[in-house]
Amino acid sequence: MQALQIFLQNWIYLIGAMAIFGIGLYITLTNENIFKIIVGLDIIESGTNLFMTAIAWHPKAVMPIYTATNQLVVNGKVVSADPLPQSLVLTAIVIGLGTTALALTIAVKIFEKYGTLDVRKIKEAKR
Amino acid sequence: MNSNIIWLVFTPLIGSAIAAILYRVKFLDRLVTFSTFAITLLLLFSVHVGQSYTFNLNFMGKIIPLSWNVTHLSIFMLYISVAFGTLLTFYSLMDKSRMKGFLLLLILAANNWIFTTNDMVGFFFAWELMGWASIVSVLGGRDENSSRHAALYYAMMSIAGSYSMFFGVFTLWKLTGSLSISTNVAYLSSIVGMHPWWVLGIVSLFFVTFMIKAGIFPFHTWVPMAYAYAPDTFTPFLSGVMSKYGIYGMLLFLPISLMEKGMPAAFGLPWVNYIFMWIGVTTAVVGTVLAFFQDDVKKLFAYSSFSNLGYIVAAISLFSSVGVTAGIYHAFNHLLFKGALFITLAAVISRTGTSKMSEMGGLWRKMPVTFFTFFIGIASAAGIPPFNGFGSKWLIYQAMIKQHLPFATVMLFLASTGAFMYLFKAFHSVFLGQRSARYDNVKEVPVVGQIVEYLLMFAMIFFGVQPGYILKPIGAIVSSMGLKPLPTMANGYVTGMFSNVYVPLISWSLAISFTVGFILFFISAKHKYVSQSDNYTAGQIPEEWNLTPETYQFSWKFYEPIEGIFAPFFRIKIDGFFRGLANWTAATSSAIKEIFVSNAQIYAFFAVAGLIIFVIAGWVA
Amino acid sequence: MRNDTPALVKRITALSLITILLIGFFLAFKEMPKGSAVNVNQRVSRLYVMKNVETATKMMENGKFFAKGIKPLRTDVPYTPITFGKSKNLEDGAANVVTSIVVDYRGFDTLGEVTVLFLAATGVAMLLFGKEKKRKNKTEPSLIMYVGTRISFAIIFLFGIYIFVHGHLTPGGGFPGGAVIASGILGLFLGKNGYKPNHLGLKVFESLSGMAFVIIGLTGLFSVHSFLANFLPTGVIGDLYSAGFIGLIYIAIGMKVGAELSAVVNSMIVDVEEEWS
Amino acid sequence: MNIFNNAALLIGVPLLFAFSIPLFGLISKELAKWVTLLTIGFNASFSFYILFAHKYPTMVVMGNWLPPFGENLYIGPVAAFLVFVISMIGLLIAIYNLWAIKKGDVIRFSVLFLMFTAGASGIVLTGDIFNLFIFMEITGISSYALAAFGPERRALGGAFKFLVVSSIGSTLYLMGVTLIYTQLGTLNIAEIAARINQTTPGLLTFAGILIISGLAVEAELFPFNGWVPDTYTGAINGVSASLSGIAAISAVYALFRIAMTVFGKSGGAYVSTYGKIDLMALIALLATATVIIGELSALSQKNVKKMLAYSSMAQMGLIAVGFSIGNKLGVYGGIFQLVNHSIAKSMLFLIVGVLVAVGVGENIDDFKGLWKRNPFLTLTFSIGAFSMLGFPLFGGFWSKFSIVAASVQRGGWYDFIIGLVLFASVVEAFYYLRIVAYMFASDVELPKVKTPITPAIPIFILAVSIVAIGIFPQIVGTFSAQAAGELTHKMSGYILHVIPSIAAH
Amino acid sequence: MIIYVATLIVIVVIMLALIAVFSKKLLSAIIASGFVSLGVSGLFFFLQAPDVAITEAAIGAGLSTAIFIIALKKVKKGESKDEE
Repeated sequence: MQALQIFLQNWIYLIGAMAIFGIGLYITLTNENIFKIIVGLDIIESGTNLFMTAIAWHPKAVMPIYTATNQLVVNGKVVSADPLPQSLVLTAIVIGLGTTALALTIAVKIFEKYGTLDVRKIKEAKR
Repeated sequence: MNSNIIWLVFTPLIGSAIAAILYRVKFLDRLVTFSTFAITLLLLFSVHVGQSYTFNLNFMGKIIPLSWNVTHLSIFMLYISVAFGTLLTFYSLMDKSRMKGFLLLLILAANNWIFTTNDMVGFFFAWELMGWASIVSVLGGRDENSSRHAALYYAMMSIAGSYSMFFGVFTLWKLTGSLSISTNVAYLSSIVGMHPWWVLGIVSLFFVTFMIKAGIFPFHTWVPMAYAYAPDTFTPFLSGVMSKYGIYGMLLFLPISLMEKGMPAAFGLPWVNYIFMWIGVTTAVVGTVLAFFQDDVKKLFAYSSFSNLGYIVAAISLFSSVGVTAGIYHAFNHLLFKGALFITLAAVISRTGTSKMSEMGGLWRKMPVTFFTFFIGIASAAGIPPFNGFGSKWLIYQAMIKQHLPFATVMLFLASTGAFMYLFKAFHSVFLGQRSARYDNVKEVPVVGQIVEYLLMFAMIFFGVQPGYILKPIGAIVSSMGLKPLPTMANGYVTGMFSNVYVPLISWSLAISFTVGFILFFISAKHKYVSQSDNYTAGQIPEEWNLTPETYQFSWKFYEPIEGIFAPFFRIKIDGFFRGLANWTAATSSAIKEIFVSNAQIYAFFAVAGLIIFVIAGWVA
Repeated sequence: MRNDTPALVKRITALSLITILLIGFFLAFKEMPKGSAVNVNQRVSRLYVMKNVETATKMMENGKFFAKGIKPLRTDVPYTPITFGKSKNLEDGAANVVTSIVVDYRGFDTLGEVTVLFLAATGVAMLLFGKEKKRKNKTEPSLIMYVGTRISFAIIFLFGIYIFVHGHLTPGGGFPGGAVIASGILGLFLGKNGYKPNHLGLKVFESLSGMAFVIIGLTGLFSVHSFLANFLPTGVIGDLYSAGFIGLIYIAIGMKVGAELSAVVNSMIVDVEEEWS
Repeated sequence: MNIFNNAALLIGVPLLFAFSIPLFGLISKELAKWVTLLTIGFNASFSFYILFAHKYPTMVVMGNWLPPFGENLYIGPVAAFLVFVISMIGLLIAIYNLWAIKKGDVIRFSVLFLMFTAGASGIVLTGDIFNLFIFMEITGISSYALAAFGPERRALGGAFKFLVVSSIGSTLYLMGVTLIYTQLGTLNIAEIAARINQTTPGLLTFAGILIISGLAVEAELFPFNGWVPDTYTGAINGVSASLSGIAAISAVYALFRIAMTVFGKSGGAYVSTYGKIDLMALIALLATATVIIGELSALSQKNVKKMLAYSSMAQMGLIAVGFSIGNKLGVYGGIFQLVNHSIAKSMLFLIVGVLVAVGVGENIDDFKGLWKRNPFLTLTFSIGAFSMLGFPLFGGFWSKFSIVAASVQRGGWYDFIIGLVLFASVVEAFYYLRIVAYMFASDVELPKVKTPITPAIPIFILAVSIVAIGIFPQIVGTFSAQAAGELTHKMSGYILHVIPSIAAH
Repeated sequence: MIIYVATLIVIVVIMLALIAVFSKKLLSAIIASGFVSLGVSGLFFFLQAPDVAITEAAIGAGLSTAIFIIALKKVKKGESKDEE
């Protein structure tokens, strides 16, 4: 059990993150529908955020917030999870939202003007 | 440190700026062009051999010295180009062709800079400036589509040429660390012994550029189109002066022309010179043969001009004292008589409105002065003694025979007889023969043009009779190149190696016999004016011959039988290679355009695929 | 790779590319400290957690921070233990270390972040600009929906404000707080067809709160000679007024994000007639 | 290390006014456009002051936390010069926009345009690797929205392609930055650059490839630049001018700041990078492919705007070749060509914009006989075209000269690279001269076309600056020489200015 | 002990992502991606990152899905409008 637990602690979050990243990329690369591509992009963003938070965690990590009961620094060594990548993820999530909102608006306008959501048909007549 | 050298470059630049501003008023623009040429000519008198000037340019993060110095060769070239330019712009004062003055002045600035510069940066800068200015001025020709096509063809060749010089300049800069021409040429000749192939590589980079500009054999295909479709008053400058830049470039690099022991000799010449001589000879022959069958008179003279270039190259590549003197002398003569021919043609075309020989004919009564200039131009181009063409051709043959190259000399003889044939065809079909009704009200060139034509006639005869005045400066050039200059006794003599010719005696005898014949012609012959249509067929015009006024003009298919002889050679198209390259580029471009398939997903695929390739490269490396 | 390559070929190539990419990632992960090997003390965030960046800066200035071979000696930067509710005027008063990084230590990122969201919202509004079209047959939400959303909006709004006011004490902050408010407003949209929020109010509110954030930064520049620097005292860690200007900034961010996201939702829900003619 | 914190206004003031433009917009649309113009004008004059009062190299510390712990903006010779160029081109395009943007949502367009320029100068200034990501997103998102603006439907298609490819790119960049953070534990560019060789080579190479690919999407290198033709052709001309003028500068700067300073090995005549493969050689390969593909696909275009799009992609390749040579002369040529390209290309796009608005079409045959119809625009177009080709008397000559000089000087298979590039630029000469030839053809009689005044001002200023640089290369040359010094010597040029005590003992 | 719960959630999230891949209807893909965000925000809780968890929940699960569905409505309405 011990070895499995250590393996899981080291790898499960990374495997999860990379799986989500891979699936998101797969959706973006193989689907014709624009909305599916944007969904793929959204899933890639979640995968990346999970990866960035995964590297900030270690098994005996503690929430990086000072509270009455929560001791972040134990005899001179920081035991909390790494707050810096978490702050980066905060920003990355909101950027993901911004990009998705803009992508959706463009998708809606494309549907309005091109009349189709198929990415292969969004092109100008080849003169 | 003579700052006048710099003024040689700046006055044309300032003049071209003024001309560009005054572009709206046609006459003012031409006046400014002419006056700038004249001022530059005056400035030239204050510049002497041996003076130099350096200007420090803060470029590429360090101080690059741009240096000018004046050698015998540059003074000679400057004088003939600026003098001819002044003459041309004086002529174009009254000419209405769409020649943009400020572009010609830009070319003049580049011209002065090329001839006097001693550093590669300046040389390349001026070369490119002259390149693009001439490309844009070729654009302004009479017939839109073909002048655009010609300009683009010329642009491609000259830009490709300047890029090969780009390479040469920087390989030299890497080797010697200095950008000045003299040090580099000295360095090249110092290491020619050790590894000749390396030197051959670099020099051929430069020689490709010069051959393109001069229109020598493999790169001559742009010449007929560019000369024919350029504006009429620009062609004289294009063919007379600009082709000499190539020759000047070759003369710069010639002193290291592998004369040293490094190279195996063939027929007493290093094999590179031997090949180069053969290239010159083939250019001469190709030019002559192709010139036979042209109907457009400007194209005909375009072919003839690059065949004369072939003569010059053949002479220079011998690199013997006679050869180089003959080459430079022929360059000067070619500038003179080709310039005269093109100026008279400009006059004829501006009067008749067409450049097709089959549509011209019998103009000599209407334009006598132009007729005489044209006649003297034709005669000197063919090399008839009293006129200036004779001396240089004679010297070229002297040089060839002295170098024991019998076969090449025979080819050159063939080329010059061919030259006489197409020159006569042009002369006869433009001026002699029957004049069609269309040109009844054709008037002579206005006074300004006539003055220019008289000057040209006088120059051709003077340098024909007294070649000494030209041979003395050429001698100085040849001795500055380390060869023994030709002994020129009195001004009249042209001395080859074996025999010398007292030219004035010959010319006087010819003049006398010519005038006697002329008088007899006037006294005896009862000639009456015969209209064009009734001389061929004695009155009737049989229907089955379906003759049209054009076909009356006997210059129509003048050399048809000869064309038959040379027909098999026409299948190998010289510019097939370049046309093939152009088609290949167009094909690849439409193939590559397919990559941008305007589908967002495929672009994402490309991005990820590119990333994967580099990840794999990361593992492999 | 043409437009019309069969889907199967595209899928297989995509799959193979992704597998190679993931193999590359996992090869890199082998060399990356993960799980128990992650040691926050080797990272700059040790100084953020222990809030002793000033001591580290003084050490660096007299050259003791970077040892030979440019090894940063982050672990032996002296620190004073921080106890919740007692240690006073630390260099950065926020109890939530993530918030202190987001707003104080790396505040410039968050300024950029707010602009990104602002630009996204402006972009969405710009592309969906036009006169509103009446849409006829749209199912009218039921009364329960209408009344329910109105009541729950008050509670959601209050909860959102709580989140970003206590940003420096409890997890969450400007962004989640604003998002909660926006979802509350989204409820209002779903509650009634053609619900029209006060456009002018939203736009002015959004701009003012954005400018508030930048003005706080500029006051930092003029008062403490450094852009986005904390110019307010940082009281006792754990109190409501303990984090200097962090509270102000998070209020500005919360309001801005709330107004912005509701504007985005508003411009997306409404049907628009483009007027390019 | 002198700290000049007031320079934070370069970012602070545009942000402040960006947020306030919707309020100004309530008063009047024109006021919104003028506010954008004046703010970019402020940025331009402030950077002019920094550049010509020689205040650089200096640093802006954010929040009173010194660099490796807090964030900083580093204003060295590169940043000062590029911010000035970006702001000047932004100012001129803003003047053009006064005239061009009348319909649609003008207020929000001016907000996005202001933040696009401020984001670009942010990329050039920032000294923190995550902050670089944020500013890339700011420029990115505003360029997606700007590219999608406009009545034509191809704008939307182009913007969507741009969005998909570059959001994948920025995700890869983020992944690479995170990987490096796990081993080095810091996000400050200077510290990462100093300690990059303390990372394990496998991770370093992989992270390097991820980051370079992420940045290569913006810098339009070969496999990543599929979006360029559609976005540039789709967007309205003011936007394509700013994309090719401003976004290009910041993208190339970001790519080579990371490739040369962060990953670069200091010392040695030519900058090469750590890790198993030399990223500079990789970029050189990509750049050559971009040049050839860009030029060849531009050759067969009949639409002038599409041709300009391909040609700007190809010129970006040429600039990347210049930088990737790695010696001082190559970087000098790269920066000089970058500035020349931005000036000339944005002018060309503005001219096409005016021509389209005034009624002349976008195709080559509509350009026939333009000289008779509008001499001013024809002349400026030819000046721009000649500068792109590198003809003397125009800016482009000097920069192309130094790039070829540097690459021949480096020798090896760089000779081969520059041979291909020169072949490609002969092709480029063909299609540019084809347009110029069409314009000067005079056998077609068409009505005269008058140039409106407001757009004529920026076009005139840009044309004059091209010729001025052509005649006096020192104007741009001195600054690019200092900038080349900073980029090629990473320790003395950048790191020791940001963290002086990093290598004290 | 908790790591097993986390592994479970990771597997659930991967299953949801696969649903998003293979779903034919767009709506199910969008809802699946919403749940992926929810699952990920749950994982953040296990990774001791409460701030990120709340933000991911509020923005990722909440607003992203909402915006997706609103946009889908506009497109769906458009499609139905064409058929009339």
